[in-house]
Amino acid sequence: MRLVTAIIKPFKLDDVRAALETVGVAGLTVSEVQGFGRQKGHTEVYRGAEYTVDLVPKLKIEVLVDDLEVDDVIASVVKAARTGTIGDGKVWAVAVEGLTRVRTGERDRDAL
Amino acid sequence: MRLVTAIIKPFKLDDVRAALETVGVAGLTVSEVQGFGRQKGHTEVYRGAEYTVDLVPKLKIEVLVDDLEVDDVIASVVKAARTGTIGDGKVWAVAVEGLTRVRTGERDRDAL
Amino acid sequence: MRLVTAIIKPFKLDDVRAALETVGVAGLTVSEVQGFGRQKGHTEVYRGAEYTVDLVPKLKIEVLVDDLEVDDVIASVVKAARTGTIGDGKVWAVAVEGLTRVRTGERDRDAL
Amino acid sequence: MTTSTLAASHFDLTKIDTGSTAWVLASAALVLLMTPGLAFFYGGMVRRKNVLGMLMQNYVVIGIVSIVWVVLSFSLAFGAGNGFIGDLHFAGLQHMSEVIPGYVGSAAQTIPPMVFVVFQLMFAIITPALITGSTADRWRFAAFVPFIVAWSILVYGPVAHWVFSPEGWLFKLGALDFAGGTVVHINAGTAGLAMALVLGKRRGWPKEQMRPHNVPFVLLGAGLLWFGWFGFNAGSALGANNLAAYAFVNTNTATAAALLAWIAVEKIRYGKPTTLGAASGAVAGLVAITPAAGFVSPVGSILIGVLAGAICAYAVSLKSKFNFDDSLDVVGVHLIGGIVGSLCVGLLSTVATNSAGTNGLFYGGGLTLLGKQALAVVCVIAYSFVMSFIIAKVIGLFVKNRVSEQDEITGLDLALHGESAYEFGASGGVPHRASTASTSGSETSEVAV
Amino acid sequence: MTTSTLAASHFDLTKIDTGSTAWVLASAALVLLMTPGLAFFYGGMVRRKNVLGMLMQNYVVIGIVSIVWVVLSFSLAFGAGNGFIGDLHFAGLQHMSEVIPGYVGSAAQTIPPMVFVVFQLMFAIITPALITGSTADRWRFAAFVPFIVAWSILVYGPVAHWVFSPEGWLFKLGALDFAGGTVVHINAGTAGLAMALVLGKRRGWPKEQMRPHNVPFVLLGAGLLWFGWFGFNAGSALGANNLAAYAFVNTNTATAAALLAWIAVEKIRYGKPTTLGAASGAVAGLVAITPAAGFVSPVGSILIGVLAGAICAYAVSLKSKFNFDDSLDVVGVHLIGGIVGSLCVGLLSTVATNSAGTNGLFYGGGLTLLGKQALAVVCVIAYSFVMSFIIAKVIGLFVKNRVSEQDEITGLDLALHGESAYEFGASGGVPHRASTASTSGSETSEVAV
Amino acid sequence: MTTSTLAASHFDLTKIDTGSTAWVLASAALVLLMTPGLAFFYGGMVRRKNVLGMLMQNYVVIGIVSIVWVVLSFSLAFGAGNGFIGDLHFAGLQHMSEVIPGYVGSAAQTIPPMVFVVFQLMFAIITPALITGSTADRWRFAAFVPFIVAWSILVYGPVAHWVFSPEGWLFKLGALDFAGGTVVHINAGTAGLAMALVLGKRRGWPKEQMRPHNVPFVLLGAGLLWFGWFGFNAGSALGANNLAAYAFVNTNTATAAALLAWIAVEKIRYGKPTTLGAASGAVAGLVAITPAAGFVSPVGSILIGVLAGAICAYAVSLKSKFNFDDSLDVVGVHLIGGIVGSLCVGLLSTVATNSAGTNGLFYGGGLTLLGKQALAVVCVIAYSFVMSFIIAKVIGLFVKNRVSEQDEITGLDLALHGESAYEFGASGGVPHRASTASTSGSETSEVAV
Ligand SMILES: Nc1ncnc2c1ncn2[C@@H]1O[C@H](COP(=O)(O)OP(=O)(O)O)[C@@H](O)[C@H]1O
Ligand SMILES: Nc1ncnc2c1ncn2[C@@H]1O[C@H](COP(=O)(O)OP(=O)(O)O)[C@@H](O)[C@H]1O
Ligand SMILES: Nc1ncnc2c1ncn2[C@@H]1O[C@H](COP(=O)(O)OP(=O)(O)O)[C@@H](O)[C@H]1O
Repeated sequence: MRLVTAIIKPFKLDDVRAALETVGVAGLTVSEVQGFGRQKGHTEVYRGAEYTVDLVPKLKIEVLVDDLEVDDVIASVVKAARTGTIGDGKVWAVAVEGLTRVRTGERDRDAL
Repeated sequence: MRLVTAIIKPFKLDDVRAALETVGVAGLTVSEVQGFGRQKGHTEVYRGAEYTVDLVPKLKIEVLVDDLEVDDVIASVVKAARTGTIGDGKVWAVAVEGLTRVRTGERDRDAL
Repeated sequence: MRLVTAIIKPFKLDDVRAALETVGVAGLTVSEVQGFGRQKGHTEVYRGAEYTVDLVPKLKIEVLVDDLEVDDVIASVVKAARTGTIGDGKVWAVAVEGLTRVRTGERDRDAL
Repeated sequence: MTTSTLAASHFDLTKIDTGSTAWVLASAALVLLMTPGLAFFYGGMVRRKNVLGMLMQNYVVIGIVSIVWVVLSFSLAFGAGNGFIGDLHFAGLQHMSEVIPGYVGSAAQTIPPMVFVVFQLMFAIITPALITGSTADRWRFAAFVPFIVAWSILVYGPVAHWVFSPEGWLFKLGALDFAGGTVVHINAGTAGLAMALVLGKRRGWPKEQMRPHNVPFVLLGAGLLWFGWFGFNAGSALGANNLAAYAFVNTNTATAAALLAWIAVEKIRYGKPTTLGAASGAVAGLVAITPAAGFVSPVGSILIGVLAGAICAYAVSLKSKFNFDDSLDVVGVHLIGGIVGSLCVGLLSTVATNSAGTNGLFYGGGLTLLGKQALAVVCVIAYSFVMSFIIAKVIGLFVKNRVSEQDEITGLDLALHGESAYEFGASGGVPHRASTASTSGSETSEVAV
Repeated sequence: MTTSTLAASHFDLTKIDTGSTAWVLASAALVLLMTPGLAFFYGGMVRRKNVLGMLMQNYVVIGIVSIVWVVLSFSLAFGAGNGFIGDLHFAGLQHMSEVIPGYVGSAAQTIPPMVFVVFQLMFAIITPALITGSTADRWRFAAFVPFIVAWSILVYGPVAHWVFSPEGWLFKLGALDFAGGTVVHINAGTAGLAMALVLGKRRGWPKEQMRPHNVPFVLLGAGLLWFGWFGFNAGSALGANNLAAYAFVNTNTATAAALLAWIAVEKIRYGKPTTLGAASGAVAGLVAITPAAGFVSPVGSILIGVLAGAICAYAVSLKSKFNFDDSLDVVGVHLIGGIVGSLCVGLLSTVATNSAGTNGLFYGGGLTLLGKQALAVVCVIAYSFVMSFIIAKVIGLFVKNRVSEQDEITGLDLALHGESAYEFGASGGVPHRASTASTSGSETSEVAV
Repeated sequence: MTTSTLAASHFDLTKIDTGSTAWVLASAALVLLMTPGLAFFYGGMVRRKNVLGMLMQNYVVIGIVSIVWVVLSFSLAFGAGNGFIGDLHFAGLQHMSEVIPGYVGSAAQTIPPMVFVVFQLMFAIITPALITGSTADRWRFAAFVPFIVAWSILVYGPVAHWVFSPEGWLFKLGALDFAGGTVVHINAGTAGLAMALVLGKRRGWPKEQMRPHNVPFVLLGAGLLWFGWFGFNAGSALGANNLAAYAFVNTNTATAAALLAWIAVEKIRYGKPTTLGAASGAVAGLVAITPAAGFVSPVGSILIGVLAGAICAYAVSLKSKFNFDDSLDVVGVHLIGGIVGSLCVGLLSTVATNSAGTNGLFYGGGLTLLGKQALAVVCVIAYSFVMSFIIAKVIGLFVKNRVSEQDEITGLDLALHGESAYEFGASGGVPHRASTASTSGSETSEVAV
């Protein structure tokens, strides 16, 4: 099994979810993160005091998939999350062992 | 070393922590995530406008463990987190290298 | 490629970021987590009712790096995040496949 | 002259005092604001998932009682009737051109009867609203609504008649309650106790400590309550006069003393004074001075404040000892604080402040007044407890009083009202797909690209 | 005697009634508070990224109108002039020692003219502030500011003159508007409709449902509005008298009835009464009773409240049907509610409440009054819509009325004002490096080590 | 007649004006609300971890000063005594049936002395509360409490006597301060400066920019301050009369002008007008008009507002230049704004507004008044700075004035009060195990399963 992780722009969540459904992914887990990279942050001013926020809000999407599906999943996420502007994010996969569904104890593929 | 990750129902946190203590796990890291899967979300209505929230609040628990303990840990988490209803979540493990305790620089097992 | 993950004390973020820049790391992803371990939490009292918070706020930093840089990165994070007091946190690495930059589709090293 | 002739006598509007009218109108507005204030005082203390449930109950109380009052309960409270309950002469606010029974001679009102109606209405509103603190997080809305209707008619109306109306038996007896120590606070505190027992404990209490989700809201509510309470107490002088001034000063002084006393107790018991404690102490002081504001001296009000603050700071621990879930301490603050204040009137009342009053024990009045105060306290507690209990049980025959376990876990906001209070997240929240949402990101953007 | 001689007649300050002066001063303060209340009522309903934009617009309206009023628009509204607009006699608040034109004989004011100026100012402030609800999340601040200036002068001033000034043509015609059903609510509601059309829909609406980010703020705002509205309506009696008392009672009763009616409709339509619905119903009731508060009986006010609550609860769905983005339902609540109230005056007005009024249809007054009310409604809608539209279009020639798509995605707070409303995160927020920050952790600590 | 005989003369309660009494009572309530308003104005500006510490200080100030005032400092401020300090004649509010010294002849009060006591109390409360802005996030509570007690007695009492009491030397000299430009704002602003120096900079300032954690709270506070300030300034007329009306209008006008001026400066300097700037400008205007409200014309008040808004918008940058951590700009807004207003009285005061006043420079009064105003400003600054500094240093001998570095990192809420302000998280928060919690999930559920 593989865990595909994607860092995306928050407003792209629905597109990515839709794309994943089309490649048959049943579930995913989302978390709010903040990213630092090429994309600039912004500046705020409070009573004349400048305040630079260089971390940019992003969403992290984690998807457990069968090894065979990894490439499709990565490809579809990349496609769906792309805006072509700096800060679109990254996608990668990690090898996973012993995946278990808590409710049933099913393992691996059956746990999806 | 392995990193065991579990997605669970938030109110199960204490049960899981207790279970982990019994199998000798000293520490863990928790983050708030939102999950999408078989479990339904809910609907809200504001001045007649329907609003569907299909992401469900979950907690993600990460536990660094020695390779030998992986199975026990997964098993105990599964047991503790189970309610038997849809949405109980997933547990899996990933291989970890170079684990270091920041405070002391101790590595691997000693870093736990 | 490797994904280096660090759990650190929140106020150490800037130090760690600065340290990573010196070893040429271009980007990173931060998330707010809560940790449980040797470090004690705190107690609050509301109208006489004691309330123990044993989870401690931490930040999780994730950095994608080239395999060759893993040790340097871990070392510099450990150095920068250290206060020498309990609760400084952990650092570890995980093997990553198929890293892709969403914007361009570049893979692996080029995706950084 | 007989009640009936009184009730019949025409009120001469040309004789009204516009200054007093202005002050009581302003006071009525101030007291109205207390209920939203209370909603935030309570709402900040509950868990995040129940804050709207709490706000809803309080705002709906304003809605319900405002209607019940003009239609029926004002007349029950201030109509002539007998010593126990008023008649229906003023039902639907008919005959408002007449003098309100008993306000004659030196007690004659200098404000239009309609001003008195609306000022008293605000008391009728906040009293049942106070109950919502002891029942937090578990009262079914469908049972709450009929309870408030019934309670306003069957409990508030009669008790207000006994104590506030010159026709009431406790009033005639000479028990003193300047602004509602018995009618409002003891009455609501007792009903809160009854309802806490009827509903049972919150799921998880006391093992699971339920921390206030928004302490600043608690302080905001306390601030609005303090502000509004000047209308409550000083407005009860029913005029812009020296008595109102004393009531105003006493209200503020007792509140301040209680705030300091409560945090002093915390400092001693737990090592740290808390913000929640300061807010709680202030409210305890406001409660205790309510029956006394227009009868005691400023120095007396300091004493009442210190007693109320210190005693209530300890009283909030009773629920753990006796194991009943008075969730937000309506008993500890309003019932106990109301008793402290009502009895202190028996000790500290002085004609130097209010010539229409009586001297208490410390002013050479002997034990008579104290005895009457005690009697009033006991009677109101007994009546309120029994009636509240019966009303809830009767309603329980038709609808469940308590929410389902599932709804309690989910939280009242979502389970009963289909809403969630806040959309907060580290990055402004994960954008949710709307029921009708397209899958075009551009239409669901929540955060800057 | 002619207007001019009136305008010239000296106001005798020795004849003022201090009680009435006290009440109207207090009322002016209460009405001022309504605009911050409105800011929170609206601010809680928008998305988190736009809350400051909403608060900013409302507070800036207070700033702008306060200046415009004393400099110019008070005189346009209450100067003698002709039936359609006042003159510049009082511009810059000159000649304030004179009687305000038309307030003579039985209508003579018993408060200093300056008190009337500031009381009326508060109405001039909240009216354009109400518009900001329909235009939420997309009105460019640089276009908003000139719009408010122009609208206060060209729309509010004249309409207030028509209806409120004894010199105004609708006033002289006999159309009744006690506290601003047409001048304030229909006027603002119509302008809100015009602006919603000029600006177009929020990006994503209606596909993306935009959930209130802070419902407790909505309730806080509603509470402050309810409180302040007593000044608005009861203060409009311009005295501390029985009429003020009736206006006060009617205001509260109608509001309560509307709150209950709205959540009843929700219960029926959606199965759950909501907190937002309770707040919305209360405001709908306040709106509808505004023109009627000093003309109807308490029973009549219940009727108006029920109608307003129920009708507006349905009216907020109109925007989806007709597909215009009246974001926070200014049309559904203020325009519709204002119409309901203004027409109900024609039905329920009774001289028993206000001898200076006229009997409506249900009190034997026939259709005359109803006709005048309808005429006033139509004229104000027509004038306000056309003028608002023109003003916005003219401004549009110089600056864009709507923010850029990018700014709308980013949110007004950051895009227009360079601020973010909250610093909230699970662990108190990720500490941000300040522009001038050193890299020493000890200097950027945000959370306990 | 001599002061003593004055002090001895009986106040005839039958001669009170009920309208004026109503207005000053209402004003006292309004001014009380200002301190909670200030608590939120400040509390929203601090970091999340310190909000309760800020609220606590402000609410505790209400508690402390309310007691100190009735026991001692009212008498020091308004007792006859000499030109520098009052006597103890009124300590514990004895002799309140007497005329308050100096209020005789045309200055005779028409309200009960007790009303004056409580109205003035509210000023004594907010003044030290203002200091908490400059000392945010680092003042130890154990040192704060004694400081407030001492400061109320040793600084506020005397300065109020000099300026407000007809027996005070500055009053007799003819320096004009309608509602507290010197007594309240310059006094508090200077003390704030002294305390900022005594305590030193917040850890990390200025390298680490500390962003307001809840800007809506800042706006809420500003709204409550604006509302309450009508009582502050218009109430200072001590009557419901034309002077009160002018003070009311001037207060609102200056505030509006200052709001606009501040955001205009921001627009010019930074390109964007901010919500925080709008709130800050409003407060700057309220501060500056305070000494002038009852002496200038509405046009004059616009001028004062524009000056105050623009000057203070620049003044808040002083702290960076001179490198002192006046955390929330008490110096920049209250000290500077107070000076602007007090000196403007010397320029713009006109007997046309207040016959009891004096003409300023622009009204042909020459430089005399301006000189007196300047003298008052200088004396209050000097006295307040020196005394505040000494008091803090003396307290420092017994307890540390500043929290430990660890406590500062942790935040005042947790470190000093053992509380945290909010329980917010993306998913409603990670459920915490209570000290007594069982391990049964069912008892620690926080979120729906
Ligand atoms: N080396 C890295 N390790 C982990 N996350 C990274 C790394 N580089 C970038 N990211 C994440 O990807 C996001 C986008 O990266 P950025 O460099 O801004 O734009 P792009 O992906 O278009 O090159 C960042 O905000 C951060 O969350
Ligand atoms: N393929 C997946 N990848 C990542 N997380 C998943 C995946 N499927 C489910 N999850 C996580 O597990 C949670 C529970 O899954 P769900 O399908 O709702 O119930 P169950 O685990 O009982 O089948 C989801 O809310 C989500 O957080
Ligand atoms: N076994 C573990 N698995 C995952 N995270 C851990 C583990 N042990 C500790 N942590 C994380 O590291 C943080 C610091 O650990 P702690 O034991 O408190 O101090 P130290 O790292 O100095 O030993 C914890 O708060 C938690 O977030």
